[in-house]
Amino acid sequence: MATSAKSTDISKTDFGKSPINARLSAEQKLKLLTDMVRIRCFENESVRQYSAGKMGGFLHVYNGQEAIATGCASLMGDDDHMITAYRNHGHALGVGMNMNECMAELFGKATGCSKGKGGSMHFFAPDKNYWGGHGIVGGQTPLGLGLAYALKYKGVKGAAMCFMGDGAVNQGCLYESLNMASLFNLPVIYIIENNGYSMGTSLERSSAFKSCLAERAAGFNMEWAQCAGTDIYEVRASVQVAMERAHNESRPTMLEIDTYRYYGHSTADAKHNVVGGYREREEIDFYKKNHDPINVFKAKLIAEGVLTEEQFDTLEEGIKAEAAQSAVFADESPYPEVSSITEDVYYEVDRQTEAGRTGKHFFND
Amino acid sequence: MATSAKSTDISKTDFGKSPINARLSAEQKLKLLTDMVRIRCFENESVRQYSAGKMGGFLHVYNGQEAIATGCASLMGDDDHMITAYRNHGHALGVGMNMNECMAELFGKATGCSKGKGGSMHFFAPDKNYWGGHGIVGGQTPLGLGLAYALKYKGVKGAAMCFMGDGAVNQGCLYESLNMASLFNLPVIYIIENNGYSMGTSLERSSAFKSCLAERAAGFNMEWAQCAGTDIYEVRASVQVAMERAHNESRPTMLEIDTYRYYGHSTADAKHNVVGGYREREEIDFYKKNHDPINVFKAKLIAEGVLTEEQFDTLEEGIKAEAAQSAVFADESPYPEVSSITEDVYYEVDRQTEAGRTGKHFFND
Amino acid sequence: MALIEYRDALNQAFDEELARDENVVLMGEEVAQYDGAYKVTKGLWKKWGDKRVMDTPISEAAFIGMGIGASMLGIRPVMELMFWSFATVAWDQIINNAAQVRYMSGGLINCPIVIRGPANGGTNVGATHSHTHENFLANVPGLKVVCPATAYDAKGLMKTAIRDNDPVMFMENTLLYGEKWEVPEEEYLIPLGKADVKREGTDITLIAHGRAALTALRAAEILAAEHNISAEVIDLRSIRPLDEEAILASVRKTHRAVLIEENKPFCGVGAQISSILMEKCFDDLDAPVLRISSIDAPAIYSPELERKQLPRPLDIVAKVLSIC
Amino acid sequence: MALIEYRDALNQAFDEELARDENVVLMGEEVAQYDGAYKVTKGLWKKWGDKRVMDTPISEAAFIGMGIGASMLGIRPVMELMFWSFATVAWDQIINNAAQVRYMSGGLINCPIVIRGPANGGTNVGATHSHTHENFLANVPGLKVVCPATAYDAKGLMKTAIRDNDPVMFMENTLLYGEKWEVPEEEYLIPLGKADVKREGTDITLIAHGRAALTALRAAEILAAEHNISAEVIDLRSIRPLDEEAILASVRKTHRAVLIEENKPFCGVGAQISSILMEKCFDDLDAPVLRISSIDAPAIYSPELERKQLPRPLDIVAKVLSIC
Ligand SMILES: Cc1ncc(C[n+]2csc(CCOP(=O)(O)OP(=O)(O)O)c2C)c(N)n1
Ligand SMILES: Cc1ncc(C[n+]2csc(CCOP(=O)(O)OP(=O)(O)O)c2C)c(N)n1
Ligand SMILES: [Mg+2]
Ligand SMILES: [Mg+2]
Repeated sequence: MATSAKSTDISKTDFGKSPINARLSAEQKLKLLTDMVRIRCFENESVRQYSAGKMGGFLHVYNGQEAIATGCASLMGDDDHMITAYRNHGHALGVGMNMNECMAELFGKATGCSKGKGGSMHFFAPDKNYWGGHGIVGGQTPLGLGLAYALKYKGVKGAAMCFMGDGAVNQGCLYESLNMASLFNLPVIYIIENNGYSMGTSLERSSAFKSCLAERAAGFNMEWAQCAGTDIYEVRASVQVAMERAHNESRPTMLEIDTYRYYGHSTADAKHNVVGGYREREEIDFYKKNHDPINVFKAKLIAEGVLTEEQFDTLEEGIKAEAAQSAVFADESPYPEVSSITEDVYYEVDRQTEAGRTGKHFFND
Repeated sequence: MATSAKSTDISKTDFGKSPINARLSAEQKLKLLTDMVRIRCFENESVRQYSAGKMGGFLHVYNGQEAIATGCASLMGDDDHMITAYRNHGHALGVGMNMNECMAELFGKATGCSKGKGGSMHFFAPDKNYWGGHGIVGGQTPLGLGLAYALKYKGVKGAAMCFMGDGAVNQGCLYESLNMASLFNLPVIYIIENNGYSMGTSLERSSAFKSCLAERAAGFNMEWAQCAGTDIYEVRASVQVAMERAHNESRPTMLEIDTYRYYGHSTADAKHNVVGGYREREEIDFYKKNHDPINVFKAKLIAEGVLTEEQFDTLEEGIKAEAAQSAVFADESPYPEVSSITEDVYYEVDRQTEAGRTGKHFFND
Repeated sequence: MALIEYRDALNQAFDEELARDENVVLMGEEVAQYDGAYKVTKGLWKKWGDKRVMDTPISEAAFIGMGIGASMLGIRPVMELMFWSFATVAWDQIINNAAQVRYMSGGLINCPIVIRGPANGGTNVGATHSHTHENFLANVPGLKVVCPATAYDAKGLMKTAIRDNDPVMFMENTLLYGEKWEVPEEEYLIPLGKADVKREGTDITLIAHGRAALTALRAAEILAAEHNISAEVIDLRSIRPLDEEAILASVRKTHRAVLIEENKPFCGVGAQISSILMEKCFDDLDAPVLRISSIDAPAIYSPELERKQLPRPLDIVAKVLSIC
Repeated sequence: MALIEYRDALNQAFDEELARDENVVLMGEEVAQYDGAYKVTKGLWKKWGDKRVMDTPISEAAFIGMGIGASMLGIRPVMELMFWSFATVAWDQIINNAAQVRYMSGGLINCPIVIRGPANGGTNVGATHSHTHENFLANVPGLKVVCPATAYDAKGLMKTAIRDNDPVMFMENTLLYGEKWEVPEEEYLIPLGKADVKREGTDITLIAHGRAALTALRAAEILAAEHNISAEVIDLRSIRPLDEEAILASVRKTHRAVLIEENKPFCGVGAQISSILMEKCFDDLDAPVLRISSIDAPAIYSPELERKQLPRPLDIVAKVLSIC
């Protein structure tokens, strides 16, 4: 991939002037920055803890993509919902989940958001309109459609944002979903977080497309757009268009947001930054230097007079401490009981309703 | 559906002048007509036999769509292949399967092309480059890709034509296949036989699209086109473009051919031509009157001086007799032996190879 | 009691539940305007309209997934698969989303969905259209699986399934849709996890589900009339949860059992029941528990042969005689 | 004999078969340039190039289907599923195309494909990534299912699977990829359908497959050392075809059996073996055949607990002691 030709290039447009951004208070702007930094620090801490052997399975971190989850979450009203794939820590923190429950989940502890049952790929917070966290590539795209369907069915003015990666666009159920979204006028927003790679495969090696992936939606008579994911103002302005379309016209949108991941696909990916790997170190450095969503927004806020370097340092220190503290919390939390293995399988059994007490539900003996 | 606005309207272009048609001998033209009539008569005979209780399961007939299978089959060279869905009798006869083996298959007889194991939806003739006959909607689309892949792998200059209905375009694996076809430069031709309905659902109620269904391929950077399926000259001219693209550039095409089915979805469909059903009788009559591929081509050949009414009648009589005779053949053929139920499951068992004789393959006792 | 068709019993269940709960919605291919491919939803679109009874494109993965997503937000979708065979294209949504989302979220999310449709061979529609997935689906913790054999059971179980807060896989049978049974006028529910002793007996227990339960009943009649053998017939009705108590009680009484199903044999439901009897009735058994399932090959099309591929009453009689 | 990793044994099998037959091709996500997510195909793209070793998009349904279609024309594709768990999105292609096309065509079409990848829990990747489908797939006539437990078996069975003219579902295990076993330098093949008596014994038969066979071996050691019980360990290796003779011969000798698998219990492989023993060894058994499988719930993430969800040597020992 040419490191210069991508639409992540800082845009000429000043999206800070878009109505949705222009009306932000200084406090709200700082909240956006804070949220991005919280994601960054949480992920850094989780990588540290992973290396220390504190968790199992996979760890897919969000570093570099923070403007997307944060920008999208910041637009959510009471009836707007979110669902995403396994690279989901940013979205979880974005909607307001706390670091303790997230870190504890990574540790597989009973205090985790999913009681240690889901792990890194499966954070959920239905009370915050956040529906996970899904490990099967593309598998969440029909679920997002279902959220939108339910909103419309109930007659509320809401939208369902459904995220996926650039590799996920090659799962067929996405196209079935696009057709139904368009045909049934459902208020779903499909957001492709295009970070240029699905594991070790570059966009060009996995997908055939015209101008971009989102344009595939055009064939389903659906509105689509592409924007850059560096500047959170741009993310918010672009997503807001889709939000209004969902709220006011109950029509779907497909939006592609160009971004970049600094780490490997997961902590197991040793080929992402080595000679002979699938991308050059210079490419990573280029993005960190020119497209870091936190640096870019920080600079904007300093230019806007909303923030000083010193304030930022203080802010960051506090968040680092919060992240470190979440690891302590996770470490000190208990593991789930062995008996919990067969809990949360059936609603009726968990509640010991009549239905839950009738017949045999488990078959180990 | 408006009965006048469809692209099945007889075209202004005279496709008889297209090089691929202009070079046809009188004999070859009569062969095209004969092949269409053979399909029509075979289907009429099979409906009759179905009503007489001679077969089980479903029967999906091809009446009204004959120009497509016939036109496509007529373009096939030694290295071109064909695969389709369950409405497959036309394609089977088109590639040269005989009526006896087809009718016997409908009767579930041992002399059927699939030994009575496949039934109406599953005709096959690998020796004629014909790969069926598939009952799961859309399930054949990755197989078609695989045929094209194999042709390219072997380095032969061939194409794989893969047919589907207008309802099948909403199965996700099609889009996965489009992406791979385009990405890997595979010589596959996806042909949508758009007869306006999937069972009782009109095109408009099942699909969201821009100008047509085939345009969805554009998003995968694939060439696409739409044409009418009334005039076999037009079908041949349109498919030939895709054939050449496959042969010369190893590039895929998606082609939508508008057509119409006269009968119901299957013989069990009682709602296709009744008041309160899903389409008006007038609509069916309109197509029969104005778009019948046999009548249209017959008229062309008469106008071209290649055929007379009398010759046509003789031709048709002969074919009707052939069809009637195939029913006699089928009727008189034996059922498969009960022991055959467990044959044709495993290659190695059937051949009693070392592998086929090692371990237990069947578990009834 | 009225004598009504299996399909109409289901239709009544839908109608009553649509009336009872505004969150119930029926979806699937041809279920609305076409009244259903097998007319199971006849008249419901006319009565309840587009919002409650909805046609979908031929996109099983996406519409089943849509139903699952909607159920997470409190809708109670009753999704038709025109054939359960077509679940193969929606397999991921069923196995990974419907079955696992409650668990992976530590119990935060429920999935009160019913997925239903016919699941049977015997109609000469070929191998791809004749799958019986109940053993596969009941293997998956998180799913419930129901296979009613009569109109009465179909209605009572369907109403319970719709009210259940877990995902219920409901397997009907095209060969039974047109058969009639007595069904009460007044409302009733049948719990999931309760087998039905469809015939009492003392010499041997025949255990079956779905249409095979009716085949077993016919075999029991022959056994009584011609062989003086009193067979008890247990219709499991629900595969998961399973009424293990009923199975054990009967076999502890008769000391013999034959297990009948229309599934393929390898790892079929009969295998599971046999292994339960092995473990829990070892000392009660006077003879080995035997199994009958469909002949172990893809479903053959040929009508003449497919009839023989599925278990027939005389196949059961022969097995019973071999151990009685 | 060289001591090599399970993954390298597979790698050798691919390399040798790529050399032997120009129609063999490896495909899947990240198998080529990335050397495979688990490095099973390491170096093969470099050696054999784009044509023989090919990366695919994340489109399991279409690429498995493409492999099936290609196999119909004589290509011999060896398709990697990065996890067998992802077969759920390709289920229709496997069940309806690979398994049925030979039958529905009356034997005109063959499908010499191998579908392979890891199929196991125990790596803390959660419920959606820990499926073991061998019981589902072996239920389907037309498919063959293989689950090797050692590097030696993996190599010998893979070479045979690639040469087999039927579709073979080949299930590996991420927990074993890095384990080492002795593997001969010279070429060898292991037939499908032959179990391996991995330890001889006289008091009880432990029957298992995949990684559970190794767990059974460890249990057998404990039983010998601490309880003076001589356990015979049968590793099925191939689930379909199944080496029924080996099972029966052993149980007729020991008169007792415990069946171990990492699958979920309901209709698992153990259920099938138990029902076979019920039917064919009823009079040989001195105690009920017992089963152990993973704890009947979706795979839990928590590393601490998942370790306990899968069968452990002491679980087997306890079961054995209950009947010995
Ligand atoms: C159906 C399925 N196939 C394969 C995988 C393995 N896998 C997990 S993530 C991934 C790459 C996805 O890339 P992308 O969609 O671009 O998301 P990103 O990781 O860049 O956020 C793959 C192949 C899976 N989880 N599910
Ligand atoms: C996956 C799947 N879903 C549903 C069906 C049932 N079904 C068979 S044909 C059909 C309609 C297909 O219509 P279309 O693709 O337009 O083809 P046509 O019948 O018009 O030739 C349906 C819903 C099926 N066979 N497979
Ligand atoms: Mg990506
Ligand atoms: Mg159609």
